[in-house]
Amino acid sequence: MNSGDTAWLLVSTALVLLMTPALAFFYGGMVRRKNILSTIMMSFAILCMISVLWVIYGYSLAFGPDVKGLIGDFSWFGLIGVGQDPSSVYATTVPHLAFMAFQATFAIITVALWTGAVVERIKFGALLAFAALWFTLVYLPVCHWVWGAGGWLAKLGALDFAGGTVVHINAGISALALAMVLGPRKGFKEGVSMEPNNIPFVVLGAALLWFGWFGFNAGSALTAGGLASSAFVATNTAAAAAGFTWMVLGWINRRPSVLGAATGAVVGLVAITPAAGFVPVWAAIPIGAIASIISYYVMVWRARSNKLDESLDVFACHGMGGTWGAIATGIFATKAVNAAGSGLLDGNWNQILIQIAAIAATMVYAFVISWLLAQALKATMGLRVKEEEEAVGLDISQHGETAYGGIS
Amino acid sequence: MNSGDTAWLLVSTALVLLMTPALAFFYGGMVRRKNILSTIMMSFAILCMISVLWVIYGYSLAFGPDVKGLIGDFSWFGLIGVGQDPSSVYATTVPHLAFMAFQATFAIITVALWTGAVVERIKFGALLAFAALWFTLVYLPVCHWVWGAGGWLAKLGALDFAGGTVVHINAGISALALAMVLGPRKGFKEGVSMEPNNIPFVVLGAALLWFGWFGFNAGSALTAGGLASSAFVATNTAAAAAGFTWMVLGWINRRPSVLGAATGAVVGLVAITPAAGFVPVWAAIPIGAIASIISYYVMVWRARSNKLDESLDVFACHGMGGTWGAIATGIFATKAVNAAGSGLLDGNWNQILIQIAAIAATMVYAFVISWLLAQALKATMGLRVKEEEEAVGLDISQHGETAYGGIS
Amino acid sequence: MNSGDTAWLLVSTALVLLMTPALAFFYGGMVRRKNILSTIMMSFAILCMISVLWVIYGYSLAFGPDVKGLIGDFSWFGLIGVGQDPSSVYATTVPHLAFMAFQATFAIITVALWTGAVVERIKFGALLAFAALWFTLVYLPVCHWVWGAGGWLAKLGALDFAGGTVVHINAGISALALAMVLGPRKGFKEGVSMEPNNIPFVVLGAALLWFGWFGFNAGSALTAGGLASSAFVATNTAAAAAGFTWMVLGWINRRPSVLGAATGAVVGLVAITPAAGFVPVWAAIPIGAIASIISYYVMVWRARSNKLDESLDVFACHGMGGTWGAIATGIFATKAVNAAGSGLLDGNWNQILIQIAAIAATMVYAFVISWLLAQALKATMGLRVKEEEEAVGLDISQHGETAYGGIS
Amino acid sequence: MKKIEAIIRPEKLEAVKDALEAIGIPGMTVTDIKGRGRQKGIALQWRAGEYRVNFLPKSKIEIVLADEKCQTAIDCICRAAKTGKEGDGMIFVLPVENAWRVRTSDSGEACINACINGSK
Amino acid sequence: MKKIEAIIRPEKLEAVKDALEAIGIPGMTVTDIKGRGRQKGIALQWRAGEYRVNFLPKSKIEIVLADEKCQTAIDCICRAAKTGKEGDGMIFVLPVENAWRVRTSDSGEACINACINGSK
Amino acid sequence: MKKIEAIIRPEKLEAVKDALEAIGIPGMTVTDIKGRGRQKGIALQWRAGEYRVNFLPKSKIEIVLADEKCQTAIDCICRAAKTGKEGDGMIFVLPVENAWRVRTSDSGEACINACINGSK
Ligand SMILES: Nc1ncnc2c1ncn2[C@@H]1O[C@H](COP(=O)(O)OP(=O)(O)O)[C@@H](O)[C@H]1O
Ligand SMILES: Nc1ncnc2c1ncn2[C@@H]1O[C@H](COP(=O)(O)OP(=O)(O)O)[C@@H](O)[C@H]1O
Ligand SMILES: Nc1ncnc2c1ncn2[C@@H]1O[C@H](COP(=O)(O)OP(=O)(O)O)[C@@H](O)[C@H]1O
Repeated sequence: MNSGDTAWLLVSTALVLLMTPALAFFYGGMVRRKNILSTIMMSFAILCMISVLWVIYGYSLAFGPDVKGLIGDFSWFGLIGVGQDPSSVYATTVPHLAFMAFQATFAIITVALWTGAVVERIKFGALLAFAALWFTLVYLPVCHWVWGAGGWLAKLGALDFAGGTVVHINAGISALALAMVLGPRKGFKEGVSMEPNNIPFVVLGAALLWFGWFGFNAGSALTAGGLASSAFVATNTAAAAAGFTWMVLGWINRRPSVLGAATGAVVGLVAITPAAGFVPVWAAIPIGAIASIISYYVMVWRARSNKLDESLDVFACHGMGGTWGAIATGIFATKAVNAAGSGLLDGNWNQILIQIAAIAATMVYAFVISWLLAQALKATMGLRVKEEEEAVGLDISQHGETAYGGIS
Repeated sequence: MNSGDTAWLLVSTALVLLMTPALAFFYGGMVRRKNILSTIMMSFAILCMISVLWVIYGYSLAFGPDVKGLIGDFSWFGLIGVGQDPSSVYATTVPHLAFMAFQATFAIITVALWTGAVVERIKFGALLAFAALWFTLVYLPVCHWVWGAGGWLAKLGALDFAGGTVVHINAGISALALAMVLGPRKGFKEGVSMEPNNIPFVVLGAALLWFGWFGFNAGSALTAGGLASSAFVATNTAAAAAGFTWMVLGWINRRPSVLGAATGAVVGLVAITPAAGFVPVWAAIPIGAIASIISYYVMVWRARSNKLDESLDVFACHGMGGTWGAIATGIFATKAVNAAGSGLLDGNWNQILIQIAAIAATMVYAFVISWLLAQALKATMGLRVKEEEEAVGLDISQHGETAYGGIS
Repeated sequence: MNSGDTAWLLVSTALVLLMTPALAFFYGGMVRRKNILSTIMMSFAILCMISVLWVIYGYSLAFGPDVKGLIGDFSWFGLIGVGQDPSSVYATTVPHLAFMAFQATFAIITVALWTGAVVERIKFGALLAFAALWFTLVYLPVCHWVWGAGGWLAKLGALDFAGGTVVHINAGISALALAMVLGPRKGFKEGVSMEPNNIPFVVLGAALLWFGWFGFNAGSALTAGGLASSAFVATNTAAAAAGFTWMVLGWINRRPSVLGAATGAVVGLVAITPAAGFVPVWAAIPIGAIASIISYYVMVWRARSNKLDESLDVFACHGMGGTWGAIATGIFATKAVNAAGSGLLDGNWNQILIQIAAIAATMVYAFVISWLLAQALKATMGLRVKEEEEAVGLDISQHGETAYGGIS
Repeated sequence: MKKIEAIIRPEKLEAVKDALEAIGIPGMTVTDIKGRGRQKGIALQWRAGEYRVNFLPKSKIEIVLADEKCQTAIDCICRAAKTGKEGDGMIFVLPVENAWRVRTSDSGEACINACINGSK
Repeated sequence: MKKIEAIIRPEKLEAVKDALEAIGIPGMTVTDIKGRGRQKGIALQWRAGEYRVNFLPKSKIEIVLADEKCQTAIDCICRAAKTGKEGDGMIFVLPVENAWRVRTSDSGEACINACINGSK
Repeated sequence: MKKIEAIIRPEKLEAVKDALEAIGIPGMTVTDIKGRGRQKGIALQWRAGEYRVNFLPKSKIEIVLADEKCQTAIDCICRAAKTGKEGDGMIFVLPVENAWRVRTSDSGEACINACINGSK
């Protein structure tokens, strides 16, 4: 056991955990004022719920002994056997519990990510039900496929350093499915202003996400050394390149907007996620910049639709950013950085095909299951709040609160 | 000296330090708008003041060579002899200065905790005077009893991993005494709305508290290894379980509120504090859940009183949460987790009695001294602002500022 | 390579990186509401831009092989040769990339610091142009002089632990030059209220700066051991002493203001920056307290001018705080803390003269080049927004956004 | 000229604006206000239990218009803002003596009409 | 019908509300405003030194009520809002031509009274 | 007595305040409002692309003053608030029946004048 590695992994875990409240502010600032608390609450409640479900059965299903490459078994139910000594399989220089905790934070934020698609209209109870089911039926299997010992995508050779498929594509495509079933907000594309209520909060969220993402990506090295440092630098560089690129895109079209720069930075962080520990640092510049270009235009295209109200563009940001990142990993990965993976840069064409296979498998699986789950909930408990409740705002109707109290 | 342990302890210290500003936002969001700055300022000024007092004489009295089990002496006044080499008594793998700094942050936040009881009406000068006196006469002795080498509660065998008695019970019970002497806010229970002015700030504070609490609890292992990892996981799990439980309690009664979930998470963190490094991870679920139930109903009960305006319920949250946590440590502690302590789970009934003794000693001592100090200040400099000042708000009357400036 | 040191340096890098968004809130809260986003955007866009420029050519020019003591060469352009192994010159126990990343965060925040002087009236395009030029022509050389292997100020024996000259004096004096060329805001000293729009954001920024500054100063030890611990404690103590002193100064004159306490804490952090790893812990108290007194009265003096609108007093806070800190390093440095430097305390009068030489060199160089750059941009692209744009606010005119949307 | 002051539910503002625009009344001023009436306030969630808020958020719409347009506008607002539950709001009509357009310094009814027509 | 517009200190709002309610006037609309008058503004603390704020926060209460209730209400507000120091505020009375209740489409004085009585 | 309600651009508020003060009218009440008129709203930047905002922020100034001062004040506001571009705003004049000063319980025109003179 190595105390430096353990220190780094514990810190990384705390950093990634902070990302879920950060996301709450990132999303919360972008909705209308009457829905800010409800938007924040989605992430906060998921943070609470998934933390508990993860230690009860989530870790076991995702990382426990493999069942046909598809899922873990229940051997580690309630963390039986997951203790202070290192695991023999995962992160062998740190306590098994530290690795378990690190992975918990990934599960939490992935579930919180897609809430951006359903803000301002989903029933809170339905949200929690969907979250618990989606976590169990979508997140845990996909996580096992890619990162679990024996997972079929891992065996295929798919490279995903910190969660391009498991986290971002998974959440992005599910967001799309859920938004399609849920339907658009009232007044969407009918002249009602969907004004972001607090852009400073969006920046605060983006800044804390950026900060936490060092744990996400550099922490995924699982040791405190050269690989973590390389992933760290790639992460920062991609975020910066993407933030700057998005700002320029906005400028070309009209103005360099703060909302755009913050969004761009997050998209860059998404795109570098699968690649961070595989690619040379300079590659982070094109990875970030291209991610912004792709997500920007996908967002413009999505916004043209009068029906698809994927409100905070989780698909454009995370789905597309993650897809580009996964492909870019296939392009820029090199053994010079990490012996575990080589891509086109090392002349290995094959890797790109494997990456595409992993993307496709994740997309199809996540979309189909999410769509079925959403339909099932719609048919049973119902997904949407009542029309008056939506009009009054979810803060009051779902939570009995208003964000800012008091005469003046 | 171990660089990994040192890295972890320095990071933990930074994390715990951040908790005091986090508390400023947690509390600041819950008061009326005219008092937000004054509430924030209480924590901020205490952070400044106690930081300095701690290095001058606080550390010496709390951790310096023991005097009859009651208090340290002045040998380490001005940190004489507290240097870059490890102490031979405390945290022997890290620089003595690092341990000293880590402990400083505990003193700071404990003093800031009880300010929640006196917001919106205390005179700023009186607050600082009380803080300095309370720190010296209550915090330092109790800290020495429990954590100082030779402290009588330590010798008795009381288990307090990261501050159930020293921090939470201590602050919670003192809050009660101080609120009783100070009296309720004007308009309390007379129909004046005590509207929380900024619930997003409450969540921001709770999130940063949660984040910082990893340093508080897992840092208290003082090394970066299995024990820290176990405490880390217990901390997160208890926070999550408690946040979720509180949300459900609110839901049963009316609505799942954001304010409730944030409060619950903090209560869970409080309860796991004394237990974090002694109990198995699964025990964090009942510890957190039961903490929320206890604090919730104590808060409901307190709120029925027309006279006891312990405004932000420091007693219900920290006093009761800490008490339950200290007892739970006696129940769930096991040598399987930490050789230093075993409780009912290991068949050791005795530990619960020791825990109760420590709780009782802390409660009685802290309550009596706080009550006397408050009375003394009331009689001399006066504790409350003038009636008009309270009506205008403490931001303007005490600090000459308003939180949000400008015509729109 | 040491994993504990690496963990600490990576964490420190993340902490320092967070300081730039923290600064965005610190500054953003102090301007009028119509300019909050534009103020935040300055820091955020600089964070993106400098992150990329640093990896492309900045690190090479600042730390690459020395050219006559004045600047690095282009050997490390695009980080060629800067890899996962430690450098043989800098921070030899951690990956070279980690040291590079740590230094990146210093460059970023230094460029962001002087934006406080030009808020509420500078054209966004001009700001970015000035930032890129200033980074290249001022920051990189001065950084090389003091910290680069072979830099002439380093060879002279100037002590600057974490950036008194490189960061604070450099930014502070440049702020002055830029503000002089740019001219005051419309309505300055003509009765228009320059009301801070959000003091809680100022406190949030100050708190996150304080938190991040542990990485800044204690991280500059480049190892996780006694020196880092000593610098850590000195940092916290100076911040606290300065925050408290400023609060008292305000109180003597009228009221203990929150804005004052937050400003004081930052000034204390500035002053301890060059000294943190050279001076004994107790010295942090006078260093912090005197820093507040100096900056306070310089600010009062500056505010008397009807023409010099150095809006957020970067010169008074960082320029003067840094100058005092650099001199204090010459006074209080002692080999008992760090073998690398001794000052008056060790009987070495000479060190103060060296410190003054370094201060003077930095001030003259930074002022002259900044002034010339500003004049050049003024003559070509123009520095200021149009008068109507300034009246409407930069949020709308430069970025097409308003901070808080929605009919409440 | 008259001034209509309508206190409505905030969530009905967009609907009222659209309804007025449809009948050729585009000019209006909106204020966030808090009100009490039949509806006395609501209970909001505190950490545990509830607290009462005495004033509820409403939107006030002010429209200055020619006498003859007044009744149409009132009917229009009533229709668009109604939910049938307590708290729907009130409409008041006040006399206005004169009006000026700052940009042109025009005054009188013409200046109000100009606005309405000009917007077509 | 008349409309009373009272500009008062924000910290007196609860007292005024209670006083009005006690004399049977529950309906009112409150706006956060900023004002200047005899009291010209205040100096607030800047980081070092002070800055002047030209407008002070006040609350505006608007009440529409029957002519005969008007004087009682004014006296009541004056009493409840007074501190005797500069900045206590002003009360203005404006004529109102008519009133409608959105929920019921009632109009006239009846609609105002209904509110007052209904609330008992 | 009359009440002037002027809707102006927020960035012109300081100028209007100074201009009014210069002609001896220091008392006023300011409200942050949102308005629509000729100027229909603006497009603001969304993450990619834009969204429309239907109401623009404006400032409403309310001044109660003696009949004879009214025209001077209106001219003064028009001058100070004008930019010549759409969205400059409107001024409305309403009749006021009476005024009270809370602090002194004075009423009538004297009470308004007192304010103006007292401020000299
Ligand atoms: N007499 C009044 N004077 C001024 N405003 C009033 C008066 N009565 C009601 N209002 C305003 O109208 C709003 C709605 O009134 P309320 O009586 O709740 O509506 P409803 O008649 O539909 O139940 C109140 O919140 C208040 O702002
Ligand atoms: N002539 C006026 N027109 C409109 N509002 C006024 C006028 N005079 C005063 N006010 C309002 O009344 C408030 C209190 O006025 P002020 O003169 O300060 O009170 P006092 O008479 O008690 O000193 C002001 O802040 C302003 O909002
Ligand atoms: N008929 C009206 N009733 C009430 N307020 C109005 C009316 N017309 C305009 N306004 C207010 O005046 C503001 C400026 O009006 P606008 O027509 O845009 O000005 P301009 O005539 O200079 O173009 C609007 O935002 C609105 O607040």
